[in-house]
Amino acid sequence: AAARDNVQVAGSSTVLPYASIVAEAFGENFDFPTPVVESGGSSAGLKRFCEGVGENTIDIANASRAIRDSEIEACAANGVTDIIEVRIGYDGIVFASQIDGPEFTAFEPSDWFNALAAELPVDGEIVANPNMTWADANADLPAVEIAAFIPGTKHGTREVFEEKVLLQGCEDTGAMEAFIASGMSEDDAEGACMAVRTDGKSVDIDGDYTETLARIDTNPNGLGVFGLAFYENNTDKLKVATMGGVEPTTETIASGDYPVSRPLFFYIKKAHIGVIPGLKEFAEFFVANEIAGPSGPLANYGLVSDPELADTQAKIANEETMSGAM
Amino acid sequence: MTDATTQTAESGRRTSSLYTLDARTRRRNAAETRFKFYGMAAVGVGLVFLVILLATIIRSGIPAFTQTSFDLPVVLEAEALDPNGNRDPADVSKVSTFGYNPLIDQALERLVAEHGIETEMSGADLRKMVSSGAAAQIRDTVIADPDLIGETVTFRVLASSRVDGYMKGRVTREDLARDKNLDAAHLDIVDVLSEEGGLARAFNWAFITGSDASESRPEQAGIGVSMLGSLFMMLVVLLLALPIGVAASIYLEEFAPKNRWTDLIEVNISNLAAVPSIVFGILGLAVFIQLVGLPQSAPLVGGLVLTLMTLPTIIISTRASLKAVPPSIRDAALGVGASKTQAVFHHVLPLAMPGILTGTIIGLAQALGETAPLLLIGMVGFVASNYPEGIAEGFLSPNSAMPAQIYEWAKRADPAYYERAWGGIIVLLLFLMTMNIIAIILRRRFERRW
Amino acid sequence: MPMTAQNVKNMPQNSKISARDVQVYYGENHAIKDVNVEIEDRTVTAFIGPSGCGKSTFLRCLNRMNDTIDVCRVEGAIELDGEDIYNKKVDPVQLRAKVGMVFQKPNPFPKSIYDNVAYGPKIHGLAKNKADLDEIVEKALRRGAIWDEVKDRLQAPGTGLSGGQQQRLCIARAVATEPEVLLMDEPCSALDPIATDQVEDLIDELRSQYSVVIVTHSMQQAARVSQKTAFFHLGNLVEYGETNQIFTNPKDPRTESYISGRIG
Amino acid sequence: MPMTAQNVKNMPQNSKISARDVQVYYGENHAIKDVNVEIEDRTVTAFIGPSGCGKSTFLRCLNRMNDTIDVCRVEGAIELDGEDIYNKKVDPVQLRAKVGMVFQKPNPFPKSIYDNVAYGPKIHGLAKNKADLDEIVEKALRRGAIWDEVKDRLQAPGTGLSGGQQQRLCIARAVATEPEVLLMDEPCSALDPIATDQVEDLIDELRSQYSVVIVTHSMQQAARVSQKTAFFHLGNLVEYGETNQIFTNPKDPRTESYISGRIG
Amino acid sequence: MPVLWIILIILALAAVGYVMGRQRALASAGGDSRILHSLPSYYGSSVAIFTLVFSLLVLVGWLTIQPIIVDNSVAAMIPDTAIPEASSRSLVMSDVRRVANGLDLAVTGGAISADEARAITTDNTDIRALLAQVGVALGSEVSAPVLEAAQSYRQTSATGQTMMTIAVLAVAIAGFAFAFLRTHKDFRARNVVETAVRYLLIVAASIAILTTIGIVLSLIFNTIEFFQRYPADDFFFGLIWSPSFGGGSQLGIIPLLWGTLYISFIALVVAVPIGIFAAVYLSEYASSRVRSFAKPLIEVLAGIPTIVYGLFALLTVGPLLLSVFGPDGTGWMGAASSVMTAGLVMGIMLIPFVSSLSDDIINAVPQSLRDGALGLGATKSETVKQVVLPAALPGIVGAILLAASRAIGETMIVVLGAGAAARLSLNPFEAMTTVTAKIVSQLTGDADFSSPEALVAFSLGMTLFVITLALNVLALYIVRKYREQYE
Ligand SMILES: Nc1ncnc2c1ncn2[C@@H]1O[C@H](COP(=O)(O)OP(=O)(O)OP(=O)(O)O)[C@@H](O)[C@H]1O
Ligand SMILES: Nc1ncnc2c1ncn2[C@@H]1O[C@H](COP(=O)(O)OP(=O)(O)OP(=O)(O)O)[C@@H](O)[C@H]1O
Ligand SMILES: [Mg+2]
Ligand SMILES: [Mg+2]
Repeated sequence: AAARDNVQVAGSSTVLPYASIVAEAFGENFDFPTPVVESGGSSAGLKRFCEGVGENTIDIANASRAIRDSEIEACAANGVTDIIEVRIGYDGIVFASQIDGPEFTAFEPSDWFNALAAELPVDGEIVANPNMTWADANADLPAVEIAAFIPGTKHGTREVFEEKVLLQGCEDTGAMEAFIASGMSEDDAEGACMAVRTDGKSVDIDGDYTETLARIDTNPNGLGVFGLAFYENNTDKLKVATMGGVEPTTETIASGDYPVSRPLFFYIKKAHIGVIPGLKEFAEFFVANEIAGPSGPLANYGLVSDPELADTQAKIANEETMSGAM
Repeated sequence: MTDATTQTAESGRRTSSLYTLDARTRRRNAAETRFKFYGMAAVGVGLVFLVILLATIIRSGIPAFTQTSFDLPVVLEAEALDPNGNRDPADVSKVSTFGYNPLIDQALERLVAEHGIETEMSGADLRKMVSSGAAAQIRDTVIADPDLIGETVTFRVLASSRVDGYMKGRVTREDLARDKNLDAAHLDIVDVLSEEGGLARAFNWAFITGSDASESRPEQAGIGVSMLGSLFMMLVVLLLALPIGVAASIYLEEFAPKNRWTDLIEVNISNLAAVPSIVFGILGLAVFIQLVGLPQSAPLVGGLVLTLMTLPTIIISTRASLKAVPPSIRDAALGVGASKTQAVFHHVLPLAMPGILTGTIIGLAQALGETAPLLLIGMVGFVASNYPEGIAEGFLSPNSAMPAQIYEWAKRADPAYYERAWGGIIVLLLFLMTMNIIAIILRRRFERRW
Repeated sequence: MPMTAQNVKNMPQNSKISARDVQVYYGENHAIKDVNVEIEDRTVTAFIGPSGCGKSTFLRCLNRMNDTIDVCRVEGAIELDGEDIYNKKVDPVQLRAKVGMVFQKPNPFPKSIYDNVAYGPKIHGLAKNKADLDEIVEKALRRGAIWDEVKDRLQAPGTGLSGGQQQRLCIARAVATEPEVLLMDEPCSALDPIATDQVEDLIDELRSQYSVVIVTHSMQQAARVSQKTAFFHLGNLVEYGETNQIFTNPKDPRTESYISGRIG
Repeated sequence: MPMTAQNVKNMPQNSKISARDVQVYYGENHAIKDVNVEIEDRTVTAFIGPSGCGKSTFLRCLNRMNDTIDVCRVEGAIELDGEDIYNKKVDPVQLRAKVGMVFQKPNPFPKSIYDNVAYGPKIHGLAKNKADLDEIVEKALRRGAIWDEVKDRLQAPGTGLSGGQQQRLCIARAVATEPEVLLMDEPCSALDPIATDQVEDLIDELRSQYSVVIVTHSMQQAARVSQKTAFFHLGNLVEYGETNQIFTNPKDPRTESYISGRIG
Repeated sequence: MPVLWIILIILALAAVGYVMGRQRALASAGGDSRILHSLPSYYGSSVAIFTLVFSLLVLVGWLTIQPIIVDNSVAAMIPDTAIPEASSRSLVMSDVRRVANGLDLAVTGGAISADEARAITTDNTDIRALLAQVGVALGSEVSAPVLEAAQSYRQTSATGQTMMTIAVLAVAIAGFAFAFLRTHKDFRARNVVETAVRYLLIVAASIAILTTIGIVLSLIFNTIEFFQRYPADDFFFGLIWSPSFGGGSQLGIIPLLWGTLYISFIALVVAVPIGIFAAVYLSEYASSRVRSFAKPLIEVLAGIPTIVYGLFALLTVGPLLLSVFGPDGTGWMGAASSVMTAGLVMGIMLIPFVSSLSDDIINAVPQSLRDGALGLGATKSETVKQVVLPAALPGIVGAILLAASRAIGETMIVVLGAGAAARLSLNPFEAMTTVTAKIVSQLTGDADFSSPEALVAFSLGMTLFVITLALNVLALYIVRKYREQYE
């Protein structure tokens, strides 16, 4: 087998756009070949990442969530012990409706919970969600049929949506306590908070944001969940909803005013540094200020840049591995 | 038969004229007409859907074939590009693409001023009109010829996707109201430039020949390199799947003893056809990359995976058409002393050819359009590399494939990519038709009734 | 004396089928030339002539089976009971129901023996019920002189029969639909003398009601079963007349040569 | 007197093919029962018998064409020049090159007439060059008594010929490979008397070097061309002997009945 | 000697063998090909085969084994101290290989001479720079042990290469000689060649088996792992499919299977009649001109990427159905994605699978059968329905099976057209999803890769595999039962 001379990256399709922007610029500015960035999901990326060390395994795994302990264990079992975790920034998650559709300017997480939960406590009793319009959930909202297009359970975004919106809303409305009061354990109550109704008011999207967009295009009342970058590229078709009164922008998200966002990561196999040409250079380039900084191309594209970028840069320079893996 | 019945039968017949249809025949003819009509309708339905689909594809994809660009005179300032002043390529290349942006900004400011447009925008703002690939384009030119430094060179740089969209009518001023990528003010400049020259929309060869670009610059993305990827994969598929498929079918249909074992193989093959294509990707990853150690993202591996996926299609159709060859043909050949092999290769196979070719056409079409298995062997994503140098590189160096490229584009956020995805589908279909044309002609050659 | 349209007109008016100036071409190949003939009702007409002279071709014209051959082109007029069978108004299906055919090469369907025979009666609605159909099938198989051989294996495929059995099966299949005219292309070619006898008896029996046209290479057979004989040669109808007369006193020298075994 | 393995042994030692206790089954159907026969070299042997009695089946055993029928099972021993043809070591291909066959149903390849005939010689390497091959083809077609009819259309498809022409084409195809034994299953069934004559002449000619087995339904033909005759009935070989003797003085009553036209 | 050269040499040898074998055979027959057992070309081919087959086998074997041996022997040389922490021997080896390759390149590129390459050390040369010159990028500076290993790697490889050349050529020549000497007029060359051909055919046929084994093996381990984490009962008999990241997912396969069968069924209900009618029309009624353009055009339907069909379902068919069956119409349909939407669109995609292949098979039914039926006074449609189609049945069933398989394996149309909801319902206007769609989505999702939610993809694949196997057995049985063999 001939020696591999390009950096091989795989993983989350949310990170893919950023990684590809960096890879492209890296290819243009360095003598190393352009890294190959595959999509395929965080799960598949990390799985291949953890398959072992060696040339026929990938060097970097992109992930839209932090690596799990069980994955770190699996990695270690295959000899991938030293992993450098790099947080590249944050991905804002926004809610948007058709440009010609109703305006949603008063969302709170509780509204989402009231609109989408499978079951709600009503007058102390747990009943199947009776809300048919957004106004039912919150009188300040337009009285249009609930038609939410939320990411399917395969998406990392769904997890964030469940935790930061539904669960939050559940706690805010006091439903959580009601659930516990009705005799559920805490875990079950959490599960109930995050259970989404299945009567067609909420539709899971297993595809990507383009699919959500297409569905909203054909449904005037539709409300979809998007990544900030996707929304910013489609402002001509989408109207963004505020959350807690804050409109999502890179700034509001970076400042933490807009609550729904998640960090994006990539993971470097330390053992490959020094063996795969350009690996370390690529990683350093990725988080360099001119790339990942607030005015770099990544931020331009919609990444919420990480305020602690300098730490990350230092981490790569020193090849600091994750403490958990040691 | 009694006399009575004959009589009636006979007299009944005598009166019936050929010119008038009796009730039963009329009924049967009506059934016949209906049947024929169903047939026509079926073909019609197929063709109508084809037309609808093609119309949709072409309507959405055609804009991808033109592209707007600026003619931008750039002053290649020596201080910025070659601080040491020795024109050494090694030194020149130390200036990264970011270093070129100011030059573009200045050039744009000058351009705007030349056309007498008043604007409050800074150079960096103006730069939103041109592709972010412009810097790389200029840098590449400079590194290739450092002596240009210090001169003013006119570059044809791509317009950004929004400007391009505006020229194509996809983007309107209202659309830009909330868009942070471009403002209506930019469009005023574009209007003037396109009237007075300096901005032109031309056929987009780069789309057909180019390689993928990152999400931030759809205007630069092309399908050329991935077309090569597909080409190399199809070569592998054709060179392996067709002979292996035909050979396997011949063995099973003509030579293999008919027993449980061959039944097992037969069922197995039909079953392979039902295996979801992504499972072949899992297999390919495990066998070709992890076990054999072939490189990732390589068209060779893609081709091998697609071969395995296409095999059942070819085998099933080949077997069906081998079966349809009348045994008397085999008897005839064996009777003059041909061996079984000769009988098969000389007589049966040519007669089965139409079916084999159909299987190949359909199998290749399927293989050409398949993305899922490529996902797992690393051919989907951002695999924008350069053109492979030479045949071996073509098989082994990382590349994408047309459907994977299209699939990726269709997912990307910038609407300009959506247009490219459809454009890519047009190219894919043209590629498919070119690929199939030989098979179709051959098939017509072999078609005969006996 | 060649047969022309003129003297055909003068023939007896008991005619079932009359062909006038029929020409058949296979692409460039002119296979049937100017054939005029009147085939009489309740008569057995034999077509004789050397191999390749156009007997089958002409026979296939009579029920428009040539329609299925792409390259084949038929000109001239053929009338059945005074009606032009090539007329647009004529439905070949109805025609073929009236004019049945036994092909030169036995072509049983890849179905059971029973289904082979039952096929025609079924599509023409000749049987009211299953019992009726069974009866029709048995009768046809008996007439085809094959009942005894196949009565125990009616459900076995017709393609698994011996050559001669297949031929008789095809005869049975054709008579099962009770056509008014039966065209038989060498129906006894694969039959042993006894079976041949039985088929000839069948033909004789059919003659009482129908008209039968038979192609045969056996002069004896032609002489035995037919009342009229037509002699074809190189696509021409050389001579047509009473079988007796043709065999004993042929008018055309070519006929004589053929009958006496001198031209082929 | 039934033929047993015993008295076969006592037959003249000029035998080309000898069959002993041959049984053939089509699935359950016992089609050939205990057949013992010695086919002599440089002799024409005729197989006669009523339709469906197993003539074709037995014939197909002699060059192992039955191998191609899945349901068909052959038992017993058949020897060609003293070698068991069903022996594992025997290559059926080589056997079939030696023992040629004309099938009952003409089955030309869907290729040109020329290619039909040239195919055998080509695969057996009988021609050194094109001219040689042309000559072989012409000779074969002449022997098949079809040359005159097809010489102008050698490139036309063999399937576009008339029934009798196809039959002769198949004969020509078989003789073109110059087999040592030629098995002909009713080769003249679709032929007119003159063509039949020519084929019979061919058979006679072949006899000087080869041995020929011919299945026929025509007693006259059997009497004319064959030296030996075997009479099959219901799968049994009833009687086998000099043609003369069989036709004039049959030993078995069944033979007599068949010849005189009483059983079928 | 480079492998390409070796191959060319044995190919040339084979070509020579072909000619010589042929001549020798002819000579032994005194130039008369008729005396030969087989055609002269078979003698030639048999020599060529003997020359090629075994030498190629040796070559392939050697090429697979040599790197392993060389790697092992060189790897053994590397001192443990030279292996950086957290790295592995295999990674160091890839560095070694890279350096060795680079040196080779440098030598062939003329940057250094062969002797220099052998003498080179880390002290006297900047190897990273040297190799960068010839286009081989290294990840880091080369350490002395690595260079040493690389040197020895080159050395051993070169020796191996030489030995291989000798061995392969020796085998080729031996094969050549063996076959050549055997060549004689009585030699059964055809049988030899045909045996070789037959083995080739068997190898081809066994690839299908190997693929199956491969698939089973690549699924089985993860499937087992899945069942260790998730109860098999719940998987096979569970009526609810609702994975979630946080664990506590319900992963019942039944709704997915139901969706698969339902959608495939509707797709086949669309594709099979249309396909067969189209095939019948094209082969029995259409003029050859119509046929010659209609057939390839319909085949284009099979080549349109499924994402287009998906979008077509999502944007066109779904809303269209909704306007008829939705709240404004009959009220059966709640949203545009439904089993019906996906089924219809998938059916369209499958038309050519049924039509084209059936058309070929129908065309292959001998004309004499049609004549037989027409001669009895059957209409064309009766002929087709009762004689031609039954005779073509095995092929048509094959085509339908192919279409069904494709329907089962399709994802894009399902995801976009049928929605992602796993549901057990009889209403075809509700959203459902299929096993395959879920395999893809769980495999490409963001879940923890060692969680049941991700592993379930493998057991879904495995289960689907077993189920389709059963369906295929059934299909085979049915075809056997109703098959009509013509002639
Ligand atoms: N392929 C087959 N499958 C099953 N049975 C068969 C097959 N071929 C022939 N038979 C049966 O075997 C018996 C002998 O058939 P065979 O073809 O040998 O007769 P034959 O003597 O040649 O008759 P004919 O003179 O009609 O050609 C018949 O009963 C026939 O039905
Ligand atoms: N399908 C065809 N295509 C082209 N030519 C044909 C076709 N069928 C027959 N012919 C030619 O037409 C002529 C007459 O053929 P036809 O079949 O009518 O002869 P026939 O009198 O029936 O002969 P036979 O007694 O041999 O069956 C022959 O020259 C034959 O070659
Ligand atoms: Mg004829
Ligand atoms: Mg027979």
